[in-house]
Amino acid sequence: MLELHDGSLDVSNILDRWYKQERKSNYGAFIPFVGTIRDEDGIDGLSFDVYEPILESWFKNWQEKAHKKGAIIKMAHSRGDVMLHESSYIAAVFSPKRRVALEFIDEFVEDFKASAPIWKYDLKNTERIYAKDRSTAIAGSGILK
Amino acid sequence: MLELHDGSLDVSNILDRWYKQERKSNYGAFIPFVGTIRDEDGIDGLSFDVYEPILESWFKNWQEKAHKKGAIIKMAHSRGDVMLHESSYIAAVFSPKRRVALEFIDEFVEDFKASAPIWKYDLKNTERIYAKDRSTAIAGSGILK
Amino acid sequence: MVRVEFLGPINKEPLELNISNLNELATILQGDEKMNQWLENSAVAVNDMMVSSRDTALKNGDKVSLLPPVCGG
Amino acid sequence: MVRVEFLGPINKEPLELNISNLNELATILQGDEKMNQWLENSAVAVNDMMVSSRDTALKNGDKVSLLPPVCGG
Repeated sequence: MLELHDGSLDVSNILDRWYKQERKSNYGAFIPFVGTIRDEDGIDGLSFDVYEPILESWFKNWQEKAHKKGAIIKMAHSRGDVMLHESSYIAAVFSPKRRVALEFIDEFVEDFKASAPIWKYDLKNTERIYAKDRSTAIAGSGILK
Repeated sequence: MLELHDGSLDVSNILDRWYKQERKSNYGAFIPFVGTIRDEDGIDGLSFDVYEPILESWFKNWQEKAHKKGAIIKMAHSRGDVMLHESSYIAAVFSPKRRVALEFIDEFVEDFKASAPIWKYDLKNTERIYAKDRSTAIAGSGILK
Repeated sequence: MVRVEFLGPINKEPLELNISNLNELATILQGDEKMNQWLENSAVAVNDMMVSSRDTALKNGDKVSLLPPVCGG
Repeated sequence: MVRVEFLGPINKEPLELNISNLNELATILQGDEKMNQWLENSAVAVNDMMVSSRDTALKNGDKVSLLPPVCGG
């Protein structure tokens, strides 16, 4: 399941909902990763652009990888502005055993950072500034150079 | 913070409470691990004995390791009986950056499994049977042999 | 016609071009000075599938997307 | 006197013994047939601190705990 929300995520509500969706599915391990906006570099918050068609196919590919290990993943992300100390990202793995869950959440979150078609902007004094220095070129970039 | 609860954990309540405790503490990553009782081997549930004095010193040692990386950990565990599809264990790491949190939750959960003074019993037809085959001798065991 | 979309921070209006492969698109975009900073670090999708070769053929109605460096989370 | 406690599944009443180190405790417990299965896989704590040597000295009022194999979570 992939959810996009306008603005910040209601973390407690999402974790509660996901846990209850799967609590009878016989998964022994549930590991969410929650990303929250840190107060740094004088920002007021962050803002996100999301390109849904490719995000969905990227996510579907990971869901298939999870299924092969008997696991499932869920993900929620914000669109638009998210202010300091609010959360913009939750990814979660459910699996029968802990090792698969611990390894999968790490691989998933890292590939999310490197590949998911989402762009981040710093919000500073009403400006929206592309976070170029913290962004990563997707593997295979530069073919039009 | 280390919490022991009689019977199963109220996962939604605990995650909500921990998230809200730390949401203004400027941690960018929050990773809980939730362990839930699986329906397997015909059990009705599991039961736990906990030896608190050594669990607390083991946990304090990990909390100090976490502090050195700018992170904190929280843990909740059940005492006594926990039935199928209920949860008995939550561990969580909060850290400024994701890599520390992803690595720490893995190390912490693995050492918890290998070292924390907690004993597990299968509940089967009103019997409480020590889960010997799934248990691990603590490092340094056998000095009285 | 092929529609070319510039995602995220590139901040450029879509183009409608009469091209038959990505080589022709590369030539056109290399002539746009504002695009220089993006060509070297952008990935390319055709009809929302990532592509890895500039020889990728294009046909009428295709959509090409340029994806600059990402940072979700 | 030294108090010896058997944790978790060992299911044995605590002992009060007049001993001055873990070697003496080992000798006593090795004579208890029911303890054989536990001695080889149990860890030992003195006053709730894990110890790694059988030469550990004991004094009046100390508490020794035997910790059999664990499985939390």
